[in-house]
Amino acid sequence: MSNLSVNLGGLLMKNPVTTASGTFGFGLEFAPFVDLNRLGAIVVKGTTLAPREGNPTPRMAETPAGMLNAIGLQNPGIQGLIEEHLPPLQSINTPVIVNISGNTVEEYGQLAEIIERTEGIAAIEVNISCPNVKQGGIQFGTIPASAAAVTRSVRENTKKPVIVKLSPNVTDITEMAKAVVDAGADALALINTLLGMAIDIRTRRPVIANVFAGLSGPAVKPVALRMVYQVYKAVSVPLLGMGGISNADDAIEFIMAGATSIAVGTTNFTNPRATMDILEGIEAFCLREGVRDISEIIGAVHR
Amino acid sequence: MSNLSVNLGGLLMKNPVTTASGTFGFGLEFAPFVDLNRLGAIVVKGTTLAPREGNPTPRMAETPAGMLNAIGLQNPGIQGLIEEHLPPLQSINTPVIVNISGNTVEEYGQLAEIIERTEGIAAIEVNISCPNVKQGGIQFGTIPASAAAVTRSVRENTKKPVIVKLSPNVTDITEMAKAVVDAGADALALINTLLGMAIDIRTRRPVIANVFAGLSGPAVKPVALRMVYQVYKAVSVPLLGMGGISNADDAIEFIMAGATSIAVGTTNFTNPRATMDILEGIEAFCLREGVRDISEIIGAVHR
Amino acid sequence: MEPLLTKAVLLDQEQIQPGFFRMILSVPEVARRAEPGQFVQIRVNNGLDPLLPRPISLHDIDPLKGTITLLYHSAGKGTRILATAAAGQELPLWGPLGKGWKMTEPEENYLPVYVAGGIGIAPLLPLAAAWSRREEPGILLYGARSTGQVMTVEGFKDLGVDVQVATEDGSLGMTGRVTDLLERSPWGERRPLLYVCGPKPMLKAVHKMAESKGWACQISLEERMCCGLGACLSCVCKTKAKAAGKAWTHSKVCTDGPVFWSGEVVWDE
Amino acid sequence: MEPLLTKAVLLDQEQIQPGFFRMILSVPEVARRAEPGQFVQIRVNNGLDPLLPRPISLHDIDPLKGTITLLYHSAGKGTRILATAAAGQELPLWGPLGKGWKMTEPEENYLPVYVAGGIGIAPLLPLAAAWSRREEPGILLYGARSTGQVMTVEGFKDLGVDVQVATEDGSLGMTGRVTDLLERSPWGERRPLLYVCGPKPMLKAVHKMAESKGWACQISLEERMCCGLGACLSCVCKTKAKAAGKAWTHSKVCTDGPVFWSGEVVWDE
Ligand SMILES: Cc1cc2nc3c(=O)[nH]c(=O)nc-3n(C[C@H](O)[C@H](O)[C@H](O)COP(=O)(O)OP(=O)(O)OC[C@H]3O[C@@H](n4cnc5c(N)ncnc54)[C@H](O)[C@@H]3O)c2cc1C
Ligand SMILES: Cc1cc2nc3c(=O)[nH]c(=O)nc-3n(C[C@H](O)[C@H](O)[C@H](O)COP(=O)(O)OP(=O)(O)OC[C@H]3O[C@@H](n4cnc5c(N)ncnc54)[C@H](O)[C@@H]3O)c2cc1C
Ligand SMILES: Cc1cc2nc3c(=O)[nH]c(=O)nc-3n(C[C@H](O)[C@H](O)[C@H](O)COP(=O)(O)O)c2cc1C
Ligand SMILES: Cc1cc2nc3c(=O)[nH]c(=O)nc-3n(C[C@H](O)[C@H](O)[C@H](O)COP(=O)(O)O)c2cc1C
Ligand code: FES
Ligand code: FES
Repeated sequence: MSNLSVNLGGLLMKNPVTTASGTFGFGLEFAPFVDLNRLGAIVVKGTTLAPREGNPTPRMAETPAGMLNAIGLQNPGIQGLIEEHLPPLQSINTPVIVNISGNTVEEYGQLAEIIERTEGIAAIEVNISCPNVKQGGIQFGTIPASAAAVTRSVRENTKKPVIVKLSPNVTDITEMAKAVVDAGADALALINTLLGMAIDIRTRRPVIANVFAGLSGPAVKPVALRMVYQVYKAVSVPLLGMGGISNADDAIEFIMAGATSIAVGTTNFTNPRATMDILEGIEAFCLREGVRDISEIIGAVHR
Repeated sequence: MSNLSVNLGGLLMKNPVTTASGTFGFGLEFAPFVDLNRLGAIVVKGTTLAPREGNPTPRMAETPAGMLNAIGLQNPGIQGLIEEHLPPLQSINTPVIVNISGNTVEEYGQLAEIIERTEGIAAIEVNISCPNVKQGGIQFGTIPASAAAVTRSVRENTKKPVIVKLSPNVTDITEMAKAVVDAGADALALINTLLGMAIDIRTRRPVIANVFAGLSGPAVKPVALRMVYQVYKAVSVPLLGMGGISNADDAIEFIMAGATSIAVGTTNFTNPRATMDILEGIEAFCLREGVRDISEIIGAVHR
Repeated sequence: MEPLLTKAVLLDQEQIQPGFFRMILSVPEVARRAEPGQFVQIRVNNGLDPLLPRPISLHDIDPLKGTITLLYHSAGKGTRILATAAAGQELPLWGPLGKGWKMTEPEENYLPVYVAGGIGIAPLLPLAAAWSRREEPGILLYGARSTGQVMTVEGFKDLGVDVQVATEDGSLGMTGRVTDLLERSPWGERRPLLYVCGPKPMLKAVHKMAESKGWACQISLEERMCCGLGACLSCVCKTKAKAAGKAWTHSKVCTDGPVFWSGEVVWDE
Repeated sequence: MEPLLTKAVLLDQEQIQPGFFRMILSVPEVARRAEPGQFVQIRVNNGLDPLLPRPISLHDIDPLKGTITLLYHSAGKGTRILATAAAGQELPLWGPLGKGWKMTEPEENYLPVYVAGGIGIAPLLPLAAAWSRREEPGILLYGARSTGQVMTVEGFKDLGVDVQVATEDGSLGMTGRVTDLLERSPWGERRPLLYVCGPKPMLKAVHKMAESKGWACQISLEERMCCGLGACLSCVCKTKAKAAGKAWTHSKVCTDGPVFWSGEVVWDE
């Protein structure tokens, strides 16, 4: 058996396979299909300081080889997460990564501070694809200085690994990557969803109540892979790659492009066992190709 | 029969259906399947000052509901176009739009100047998704000032309608749109391809010889539609919408989002008669929904 | 019981009305776990087009034969492909999912009244089967636009259910809507327990009537779904909030429902 | 002749070797227009997955019956789906496409020598049929890895072709490659005209031999294709440039080829 363990910016994972925030609930929802102990890590639903009800419905629409979602960060708040959802995960031998979102730079810091003193959370994934309330709603994730400010605010409040999750809706993803690495990110996750929309031609209204929504799924894979490739060249922290991964071959493409770990998102909805299938597929690939340690193929396409 | 004629920034089209540059050759290639006289306009393959051989192969890869291409602007040059490919189109009662690309701002101007004195070319589509040789290869289409400079250079050399084609690989498409409209664009075309890539895990090399390639096809439709919607709100010139249109319903979504005309690209490869099917589908929709003039539904979702 | 991810084998499929299909699937483990009002997430093929599964209710559950039956309207892209599936074909699915209809205690002495609109009939048949096993087959009030949208009435009759139909165009039964059937309170002196499934406007209208008349009422809701497992939060509906100072909260149709007591449901506007 | 966009009806499909399928399609207008060496762009279903058509050569053309036959390797996503198509199914396609094999004038007195590698046999059968109608059936030199990749040899024999096979593992015919068969110049005193189709390394090797020995030679090339119509420029190959001062230019495999005279072809490296 090949060694699949990886170090994602200080977070030790027994294998590179994790889940994309928002597509795997709080983990237990998938327990009927997935052996949670075998996952490299579990990334839970995006969490905010206060509980949120999220957007009105419809929140979801199917698109060619993809889907649009505008859940609007419905979540029980960080206290709800810690009280309700964290305890059952403690019996599982897999690190839990909490994905956080804030309305202001300060909120990110407060969230990090709460997580720092909470046992059972191994790392923080910082979702910067959120509107900055103080800057008229422009996303933190589209302005290097804002993204860096968020990262610093988190960094100053925690010693746990900080993984900053980049938005793909930018001209130059490497500029964003460099800004948040300089601000203290231990690892980068990419990509979040592409901004999209759909129209119901019968009603002449947007399909999604929120008008705009995030595009994910196999459709976006070529864009995500390109960004992982570019960011791998631009920075030296490890990357958590995601965006349209639907099978082991896709996952290996991301690893070869430079991802240390990979996350499965939308594919959990088309095959709830996908994380296990992908893990087994990576194992089979390594065996077949004589890869003794997964590190041999991380970034292989650059060599 | 409803009135489908539209005015795309001074270019009169008998209906909104045209072809995406690079996917329809020089028109005649599709004559076995398409009545070229019934098209609203024909946009021909991207043209440069000098002939170009383009990129090495593989230039193409299939992706989920999409494709990657890196043709590299292979074309016979503007003189080759005018001498070989334009004459046979003169017998067809459909305006021809020439899509131009340059290595420098000056080249765009020279191309416009040549086209200005060439009969049989109705309008210019300016492809700004090209590397700016003088600025280290950064695309004109990702910097508002560069895009505006290209637009001005074309505008100063022609009185024909100037349609500037925007790149989707930007943080804020409306900023680009405003810059080129201020610089004199009569209409905007969007979107060009999203930057993507693919990896062959067997060889551990990029699938496309050029490494990066442009993603097109149904996969990108939600992103394209969102950008048309945003740009419609931001500027007042008419829009030529494209990106993943595969049937009449898709085309109508773009029209409702704000497109005055629409272009069919990748779908020409899955159904060479797609332009006709889409035109007929739009006609049927208008009849069914009591739309007497297509203008009634342009931008309908904003009302 | 925990849902199962598996491949069902299509045993038989037939078009029972124009555009409406009934398929029988062999999927023993799911059939054994399922309860009336639950649903499955079924994929119409193994590819990426369409990407997502379709939620379809269980129309018949046969734990002994190991089969489930689906009754569905072939309306859009996915269900049109499903309608072309041939016997022997494997269809990936997971289920049973959600919280189904609640049967009350016999002492409560409710008379089950199934209130269906169009394809909303689908999840009510296994419920009627369960009630008739208790020797209380109940009444079906079935509204549809036209006779072409009325189906599987025989199945209910076979169970001993009193079937009353209304069509908007009068092509079958009474001319009118299901609410017109309800107006007559055809249960006489008995206490009705309404089990309602159908299009949203009909659900709202029945809910309103039930509230004003004080009838017990359960409603099966529909929302667009991805996971069916309570993970993605696509499928929420508004329900009464327990916390003070809040009018409503978002519940998940897939795991908190699809069936809710009418008192829980909060409609928009 | 102009290509046609249509739907072919699958009459019959069979697996003739593990992973290799032969399908007969009813598509009269295409069959009437087609010539040996041409191909069709065939879609394996009506959906978006996979998106693009697959280019497949014509393996048999029967203008009277209105049928074409395709022989293909089910290797990837699209061809695997194609292999599941059942009789009666409609498959969208356009064709015939490209410039096929060139028959020379009888006065030139060439002996046709078909040089095939693996599935490269596919487009050579209708060519042999055309030559045998001229009472010059020719010779087939057929190389494959193993006997499992040798197929339709009977079809050539029925036409009177002299069939010689080499397999790399020696499981059929001579042990070796097709170039080993060529080394023997089995055409005696006749002037050979080589018609070559197979994997790229084999094409290069045969091309080199033909050049050094002065044999006439046509080569059928493959490239990834979108349109098959000369419009997208995906499918280019390097060919000798006519303009002075240029070593090569890009030609389109789909419309300038797929068959080229060996003298036109420029290989990379
Ligand atoms: C719990 C539940 C049980 C259901 N049971 C049945 C049943 O027994 N029989 C039946 O005919 N229908 C049932 N439906 C509705 C059925 O799921 C939709 O009609 C179906 O998903 C539409 O798919 P399509 O391919 O025809 O449409 P498309 O237009 O191709 O669908 C596109 C997307 O929208 C979603 N969608 C479209 N319409 C609906 C809808 N009304 N509800 C939920 N999602 C929708 C699809 O799932 C898909 O993701 C049920 C829905 C739910 C939520
Ligand atoms: C003119 C021409 C004639 C051909 N005739 C035959 C034939 O008679 N029999 C036969 O078995 N094969 C033939 N091929 C090769 C055949 O087109 C490919 O094997 C097939 O497209 C692969 O599709 P897939 O779904 O199996 O693979 P996938 O891996 O799913 O293909 C992905 C993409 O790559 C393209 N692609 C992959 N391999 C090739 C290839 N070798 N050549 C061109 N495109 C490729 C596909 O068309 C598709 O766009 C021919 C190719 C050309 C260009
Ligand atoms: C339904 C849904 C909900 C999501 N919620 C979140 C979230 O709360 N926080 C976050 O950072 N990303 C969220 N995402 C984005 C995913 O984590 C992931 O970045 C994206 O979907 C791309 O991966 P995929 O194509 O594999 O789905 C969500 C995606 C989906 C589809
Ligand atoms: C093979 C190919 C070649 C293209 N060549 C050009 C080009 O020369 N100039 C240009 O402006 N756009 C070019 N494009 C982009 C298309 O015109 C169009 O903007 C894009 O493909 C999105 O539309 P679609 O999804 O309908 O294909 C090309 C696209 C493809 C697929
Ligand atoms: S469908 Fe995913 S939470 Fe209900
Ligand atoms: S396949 Fe499009 S030019 Fe050859």
